[in-house]
Amino acid sequence: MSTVGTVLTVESVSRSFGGVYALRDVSLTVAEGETRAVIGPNGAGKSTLFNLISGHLTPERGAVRYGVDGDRRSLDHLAPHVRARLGIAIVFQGSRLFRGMTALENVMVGAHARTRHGFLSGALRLPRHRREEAAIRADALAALDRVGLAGWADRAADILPLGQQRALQLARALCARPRLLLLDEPASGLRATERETLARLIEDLRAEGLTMMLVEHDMAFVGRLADRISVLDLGRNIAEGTPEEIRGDEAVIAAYLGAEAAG
Amino acid sequence: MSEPEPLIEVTDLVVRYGAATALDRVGLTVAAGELVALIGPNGAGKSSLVNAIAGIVTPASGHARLRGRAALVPEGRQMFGDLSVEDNLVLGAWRRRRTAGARDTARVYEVLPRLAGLRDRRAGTLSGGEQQMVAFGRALMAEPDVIVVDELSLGLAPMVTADLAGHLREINAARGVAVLLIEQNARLALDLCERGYVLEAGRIRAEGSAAELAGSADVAAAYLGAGTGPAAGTAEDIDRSRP
Amino acid sequence: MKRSLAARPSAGLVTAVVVAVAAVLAPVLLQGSQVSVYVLLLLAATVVTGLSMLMGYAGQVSLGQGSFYLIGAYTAALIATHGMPTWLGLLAAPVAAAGIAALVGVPLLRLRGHQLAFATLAIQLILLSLAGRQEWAGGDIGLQGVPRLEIAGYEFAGDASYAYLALGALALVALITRNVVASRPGRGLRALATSEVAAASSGVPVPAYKQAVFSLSAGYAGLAGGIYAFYIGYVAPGSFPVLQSFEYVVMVAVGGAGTVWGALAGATAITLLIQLLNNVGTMDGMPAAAPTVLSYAVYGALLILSVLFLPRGLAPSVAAWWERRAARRRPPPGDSSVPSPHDLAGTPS
Amino acid sequence: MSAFLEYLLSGIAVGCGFALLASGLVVIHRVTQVVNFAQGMFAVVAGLTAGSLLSAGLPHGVAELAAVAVAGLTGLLVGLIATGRPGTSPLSALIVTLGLGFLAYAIEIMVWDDNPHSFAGLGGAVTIAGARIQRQSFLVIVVAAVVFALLAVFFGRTYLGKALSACASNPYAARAVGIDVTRMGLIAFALGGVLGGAAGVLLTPLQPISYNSDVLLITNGFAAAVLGGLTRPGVALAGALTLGVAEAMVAGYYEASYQTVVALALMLTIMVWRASRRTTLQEEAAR
Amino acid sequence: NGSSGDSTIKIGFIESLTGNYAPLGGEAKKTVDLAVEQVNTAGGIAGRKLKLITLDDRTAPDQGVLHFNKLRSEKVTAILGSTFSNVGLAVEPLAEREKIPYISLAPADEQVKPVRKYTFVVPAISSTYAEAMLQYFQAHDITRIAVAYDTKSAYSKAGFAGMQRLAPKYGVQLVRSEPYETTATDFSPVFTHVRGSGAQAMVAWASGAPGVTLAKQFPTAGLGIPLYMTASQASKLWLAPVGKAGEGVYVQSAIGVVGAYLPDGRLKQAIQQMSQPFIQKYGYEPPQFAQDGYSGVKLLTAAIQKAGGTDRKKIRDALETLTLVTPCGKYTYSATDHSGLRPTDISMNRVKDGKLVPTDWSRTRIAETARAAG
Ligand SMILES: Nc1ncnc2c1ncn2[C@@H]1O[C@H](COP(=O)(O)OP(=O)(O)OP(=O)(O)O)[C@@H](O)[C@H]1O
Ligand SMILES: Nc1ncnc2c1ncn2[C@@H]1O[C@H](COP(=O)(O)OP(=O)(O)OP(=O)(O)O)[C@@H](O)[C@H]1O
Ligand SMILES: [Mg+2]
Ligand SMILES: [Mg+2]
Repeated sequence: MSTVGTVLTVESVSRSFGGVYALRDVSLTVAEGETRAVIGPNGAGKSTLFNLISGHLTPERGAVRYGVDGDRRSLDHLAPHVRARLGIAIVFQGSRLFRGMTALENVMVGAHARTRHGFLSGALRLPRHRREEAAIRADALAALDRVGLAGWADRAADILPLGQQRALQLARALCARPRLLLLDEPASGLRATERETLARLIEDLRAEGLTMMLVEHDMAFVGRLADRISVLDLGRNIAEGTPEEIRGDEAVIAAYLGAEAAG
Repeated sequence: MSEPEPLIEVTDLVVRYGAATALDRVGLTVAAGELVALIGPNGAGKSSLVNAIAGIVTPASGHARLRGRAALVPEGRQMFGDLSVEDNLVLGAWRRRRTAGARDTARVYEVLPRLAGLRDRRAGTLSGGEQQMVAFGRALMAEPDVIVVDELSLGLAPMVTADLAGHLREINAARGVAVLLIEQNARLALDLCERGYVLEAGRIRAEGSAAELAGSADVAAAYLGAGTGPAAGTAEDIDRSRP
Repeated sequence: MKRSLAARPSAGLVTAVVVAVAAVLAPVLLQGSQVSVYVLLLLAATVVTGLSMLMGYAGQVSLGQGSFYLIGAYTAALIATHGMPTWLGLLAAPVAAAGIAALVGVPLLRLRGHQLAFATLAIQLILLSLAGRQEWAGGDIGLQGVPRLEIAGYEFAGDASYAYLALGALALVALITRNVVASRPGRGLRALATSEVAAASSGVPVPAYKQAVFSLSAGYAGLAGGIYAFYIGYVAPGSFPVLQSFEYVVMVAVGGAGTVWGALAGATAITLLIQLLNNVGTMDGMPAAAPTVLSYAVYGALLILSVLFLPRGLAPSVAAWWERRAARRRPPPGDSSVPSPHDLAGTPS
Repeated sequence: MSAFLEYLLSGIAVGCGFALLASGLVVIHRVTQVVNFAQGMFAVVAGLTAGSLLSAGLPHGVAELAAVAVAGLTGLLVGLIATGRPGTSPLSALIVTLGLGFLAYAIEIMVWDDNPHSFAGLGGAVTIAGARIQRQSFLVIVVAAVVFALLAVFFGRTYLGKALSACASNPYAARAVGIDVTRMGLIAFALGGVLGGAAGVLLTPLQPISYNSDVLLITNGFAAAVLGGLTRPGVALAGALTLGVAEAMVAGYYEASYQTVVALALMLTIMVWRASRRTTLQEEAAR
Repeated sequence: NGSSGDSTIKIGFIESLTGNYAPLGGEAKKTVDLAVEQVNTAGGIAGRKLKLITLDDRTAPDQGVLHFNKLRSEKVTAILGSTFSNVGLAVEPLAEREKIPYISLAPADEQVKPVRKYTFVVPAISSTYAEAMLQYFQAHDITRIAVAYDTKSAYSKAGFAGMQRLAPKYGVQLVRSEPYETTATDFSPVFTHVRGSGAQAMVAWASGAPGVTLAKQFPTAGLGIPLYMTASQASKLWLAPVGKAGEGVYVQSAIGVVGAYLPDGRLKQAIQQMSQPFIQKYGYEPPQFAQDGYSGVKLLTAAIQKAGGTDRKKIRDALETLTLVTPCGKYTYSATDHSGLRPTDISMNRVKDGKLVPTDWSRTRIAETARAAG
């Protein structure tokens, strides 16, 4: 793992819904190549944080900065698809699949951010467009294979079982070849074996140098994969540290892991 | 007849989606007061089975019979997105709407205190875990004889999962409510339940007491996660995180 | 037939060839006014192809597609009646329609679902009202005496020549649609139809794509409108009633949204049905109310039956039927149960 | 000043007419997700029936109530055909209601004819602070107020109302908690029929009704209802009043021939403005 | 050319039988059928029977064009055209090009201004109605009027334009003009404007629903001035729905609508020839639009007779030099005038007990017209 620089800086962002703060003054910095877990009780603001980074919500206060290779910029006012082009990919909590499309097509959409051909070359079926299509298809098949869905490529996405839907979202995100991957409860709904495979995949990605943020309620999963953990509670960042540090943190135990456990 | 009739009785159930067979001659029973786990890999057909029991999916052949009042915690939470949390809960009592006090939600807020503060919020805007709590609370509102849970811990913080598991055990003990539990964390499921079924590729592959299943090498390897892997149950993680 | 499966041409290809040959021969084989019906059918199919793309792929409903037909027709008619070359009118028709769509699309496409449907309807109502009071556009009387289309010295005079022109336009539009839909942007469109959030996070520029497909479909309607103006020779607000826009949506639904074939099938079925009813109702010996009663009753009943019993539309239903038939002829496949999944997503090893 | 009041009152009256037309649309959509294009037809059927019953000698009141009942039954029938077959999607059902509208044309022409009909309502005018308003329009305002108050209570407060709303919100979940979604849909259609019928018998004395008046009626109702996404009665009422008052003000202070254009443009502006304040995320969460 | 050598004479009839104009077109169809039947039972024209080919334009111009093409390929001798002006306007240039006589049942001025060789209009055009009304005002010392007109109806707009143009000639001042749209459902703002305008009369150009709505709301507005409406309202289509509110309203009509008040003579005879069988068959008086259809067939048959065959050019020439008494009045087309009726062929009536009763002034005037017809 190389920590050359920071990829993402969240600078004291706040966001409320109808007067209730989902995030309040949260700051964190994610280093390049790091796997950062974000944990906290239900409704703590984890998904909201991811939405602020991916651009589906805008912060009321504060800023999100993002940059690789020294090219740091504020993400404020950038639309989600622009952020996707900058290398931010996300696996949403719950399934947000493209119904009416096959699994393979779903994953191919993931490549949108890094491919270029538009309506005109599509309408004219230019050779370079067809070449690009072939390449996207190959990449998508590879991504499906990587998450273990190779046999499901031609199935309609919306009737996949829950576990496969999660995996499919991951494949879609991987097909974008992201530089920052946001994973919102990627293991939810997965059985033991599948969880293990997912964990190995994430370890592989980390070894490849991918920067990741991970929300998960499975503490063993988090403990195994995260370099550092940020803990949110009631919209505030109440702790940050290595898994070991977090396990011992009084505030975290009280808010999330369980007061009994601390007792 | 000494043996009371089971609350859920599934016999030779076949469910097809077009050409694909999701369930192939499945049999399963849940008797009054029983705690039964249903485990199996992703895509095995568990949700299809549950939907057939709830009458949402029509079987191609065989039966899924229900006796008494059943409540379902459906997969994927299934909120009434533009209704308030309170209304979502209240609608859980639809089947017993003629009973006095059917719409009293206080008990649910006791079990799920987080929801109390959210009662007037539109359910569609809740966080994932909060929605799962609503789905669970909605099933409780039915005061069922049998509660069918399709994924208990989905998106829930460990403490909440533990609470809900405890609550299931409690209503089972106190009021004899039967439970059919599908749970990603098989260890949790087998800890909680007395009996279990293993469903694979649309067929029942194994059934028996929880202890038997947990003891079986096959099952343990496949669903419980060998040793200390990430597959291990959440309950233990809490233990392990104890200083 | 003892040929192998691989050598057998696909059903789609066979249909395409048959339909293409029939379409090309039609103007020659049809007589008199049947050719006029054919021209109007082709124009409707051109509009519906665009609408089908908009509805079936991009998930956006327009109840005002007639607006762009109107804009195309008026553009062509205005250019032609002001002494400018007619081919310029034909060229400008789709451009003007697409351009105006792009313009109104900026605010309108923030709306979704029923609101968008209503907004497009409202645009047509506003447009009709405004067109009716512009003296330069002929007011409610409209523009009479649109000259015939002339391209490179060739005058489109007879019905057959317009039939080929309309056929050419439809072929072009169908080809563009097929290509766009199968391309990278087409995939983006289909994605945003079900989840704009996920599509945007995959890098699909959602607003721009919606604009593009909205304009493209408007351009199709504009092209058809341009041909209409030259063919009929007269445009007036009364030529573009709101009900016509509804009819386009009905054509999409009956034919099957989101397929080029569906658009063709829907436009054909509805146009022919209406003409047929029209003829039956005014036959000798029918009571005075017959045209009205008969055409409404049969039209309504067939609409209901077709939607209830072919909910996915004519084209997909026929295709599915064909496939089932073909499947029965083929040897049964080895295993029809669910594929056994593996790894992350499957049974334990 | 009294001119202003006059325009305002007439706008409110027209708006309340739109609101009544919108109410049935909202009820049906709120429960079944179906945009019922036969809604205008309910008004036409009731208006024509009431006219016939009145000329057959039935007293006012009885004739109108009977006509509303007929419309309610019509609604039930439309619901049965449009949603009775399992697996009919809301879009398919929409086209079916459109088809039923055409079928109804044929029946209406056979039963009545293709001419416009009307009957006398409450004659005369009332004067409020110097502004005149027709009695019948006043009645429309009162009925609309009562209907919307009842709808608000029904959907917001009663258990049945909530169960009905749940059906469209998430049919799967509704079935899971034991609600008979199909039956609820039929109830909604019958209620929609009654509301459409009420609009019909109230508006026919003010404007003539013929078999194809439904297009204009549904367009106005749709325009009003769509502001609240076809699901929220309160917003639909607001939309209807906005439309009506805008039309009256344009007619009053500018000229009547621009009233539709201006009112529609205003409606579009409001809709776009409201839409731009919602994020895509919220839109999808609400689904 | 013209009809082929067989013994029938083919006449095309394009009419709006469905769509917005269906109630009007439907009435016209009844009398067209009646007239054709009468011609045929009387032995046809020089032994040749008329064969009517009826086509429904669905109140849409393009359907009109489509049907024109069909009729052309059927080689019809002449075409009777739609009540819907836009269909007429779409078809007329084609009829001109193909040299097929087109007898229009639509009243739009634009059809005959400028004159087209093959197009002849049956109903009095809007500006003729306007002029007739202004003459009435002049005779009754009404000098200040308020005019409401439908901006979406070509008929209304042309009528209003005619009124505006001709008013000075008759010493009438338009103190208030109130444009509205076909979809209007509430006219109180219009009435409010008129109330303050000092007008002595209110004129409403309307066709269809707004004509009824306006008249129904007029009495409650309490303006205290009379309401004048045009011939679009001269039928049960307006009288029935407007009911009691119509009492006392002034309504113009073609002369045939008030045939009962005419002295005996050729005109009255012509009217009775149509109205008696019509009432027998349908049970009500033939309305305005019905008269036009009947007169159209009569004009055409007379022209064919005069031309001595089915040569289209000769028929056209015959029409231009024809003088014929029909229920609508006496037609005299000329090379410069393809609209055969005059203001004197129009009656100003008042509604009494649900019936149109000519005003005294009109009674004298139409009696004169009838006498002039012989
Ligand atoms: N659109 C919204 N409108 C109103 N409240 C919202 C909205 N989105 C989120 N919230 C609220 O903000 C808080 C934070 O939500 P968020 O989804 O970020 O939680 P989370 O940490 O991801 O929880 P979970 O673990 O349950 O997924 C919650 O209380 C939620 O109800
Ligand atoms: N509506 C449907 N149409 C077609 N196939 C379906 C449908 N629903 C489920 N299936 C298929 O049926 C099989 C069983 O799915 P089911 O959802 O019951 O599995 P599951 O055991 O609940 O999986 P998971 O653990 O992921 O929730 C899968 O192969 C799935 O693709
Ligand atoms: Mg979350
Ligand atoms: Mg499942």
